[in-house]
Amino acid sequence: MRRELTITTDPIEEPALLGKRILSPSMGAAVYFTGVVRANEGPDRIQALNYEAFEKMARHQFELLFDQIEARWPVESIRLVHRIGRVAVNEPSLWVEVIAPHRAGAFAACQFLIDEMKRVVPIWKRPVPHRSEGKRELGPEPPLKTEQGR
Amino acid sequence: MRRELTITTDPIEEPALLGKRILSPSMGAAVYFTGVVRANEGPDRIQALNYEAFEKMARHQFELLFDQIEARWPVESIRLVHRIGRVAVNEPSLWVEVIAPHRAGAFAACQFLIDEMKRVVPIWKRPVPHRSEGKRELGPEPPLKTEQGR
Amino acid sequence: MNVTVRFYSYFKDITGCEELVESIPAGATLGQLHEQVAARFPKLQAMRNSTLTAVGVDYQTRDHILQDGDEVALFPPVQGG
Amino acid sequence: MNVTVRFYSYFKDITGCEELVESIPAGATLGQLHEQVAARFPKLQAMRNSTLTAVGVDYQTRDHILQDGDEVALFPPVQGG
Repeated sequence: MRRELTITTDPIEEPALLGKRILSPSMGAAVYFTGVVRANEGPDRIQALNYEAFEKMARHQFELLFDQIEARWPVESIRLVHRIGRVAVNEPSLWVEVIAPHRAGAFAACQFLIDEMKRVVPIWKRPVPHRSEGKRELGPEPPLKTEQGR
Repeated sequence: MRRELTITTDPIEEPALLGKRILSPSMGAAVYFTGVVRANEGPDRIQALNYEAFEKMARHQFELLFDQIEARWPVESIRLVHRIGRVAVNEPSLWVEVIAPHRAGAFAACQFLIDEMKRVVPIWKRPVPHRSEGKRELGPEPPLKTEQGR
Repeated sequence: MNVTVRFYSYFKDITGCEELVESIPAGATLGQLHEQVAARFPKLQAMRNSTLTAVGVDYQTRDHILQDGDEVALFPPVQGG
Repeated sequence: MNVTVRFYSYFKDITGCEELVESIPAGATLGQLHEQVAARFPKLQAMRNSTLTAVGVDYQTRDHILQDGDEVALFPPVQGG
């Protein structure tokens, strides 16, 4: 199984990533997930999220998840990009591509990867409030308390 | 729910489609499925599939599926492109985009749409064998008998 | 009364026909039409159980009562995607 | 022996610290270290049940025995994606 993991502060350029797709002739399904920062993430409207990673451990934990996928599904390739640092509302923070012979495996592996990532990969996000909310920008940003995932 | 349905003989240009994405600030998830023609579709290796649609009914059946999705999931937008006519191995025949606030709904709606499409939308495919298989090209192409979906 | 019958996919090959006009008695059902057509094409007869039937753009079952001028479609299981 | 302890996300705010070196007895467990550190930071104490603990790049549980020079990480539930 090919793996390509990118953790970067650069914007996620989906068309460019699509242009680099490698898909062998026996593959029938490519599933993509793009996770985008929402304006109403958490109780307040925000202008961005600030993502922080414990990068060395994050990379290792992603690799462990890729190992599990390789053992469970006939996936040819996974590419995952997680943007860190400041990501503005309406911009992607996560992009995943899973290529497999059939769609059932591709969907299952993609969902497993995202679900597990949200459980074990050490990445955190904090809301960047709008400037009009003034005072709160002086103190440390509060943690984002949301139980509902994306 | 926005809907955009395209049934066309033109190649599916995924980067161009991505470039036209509309995603409002409260949306957090975009799920994509690209279905690609496999070289080993059915028992023989093929060079292409030839897709035929009963287009008027196909459009109506897709709209009925979109209605069901709208009633079940908070989806903001669905775009679906099905290519018909000859589609070479390794080229996409189907492209689906589902945009929703959260990923669970986006994944569920996307999978529902494809599963149901394969049950009710009147589109058929026939293998185009390799030229080296000579004689079989003279008669009508045999139906593709495969129980396993993509 | 008359209805139009259209075939799709390999049903065109096994009937050698894309479209035909069939004469049926008033009040005939889709099932009766299907039997009448299948009686003429033995290979269609063999596939009766897996054949999908539509009137206009909607699926209908055997007991659906046909109207003069209806457009009926007979086709094998669909395979989109 | 000494281990390094690193905090992530808002644990850095509530401890006012990114990294500290902690002296522990030989044979000490990750749980004992966690208690020792939490005793110094009341807000960390309050979050003990939801705190995730790693040694190096792997998660470890409270009964994991630490080695001299280990790099321990304490952080709140992860939120990637």
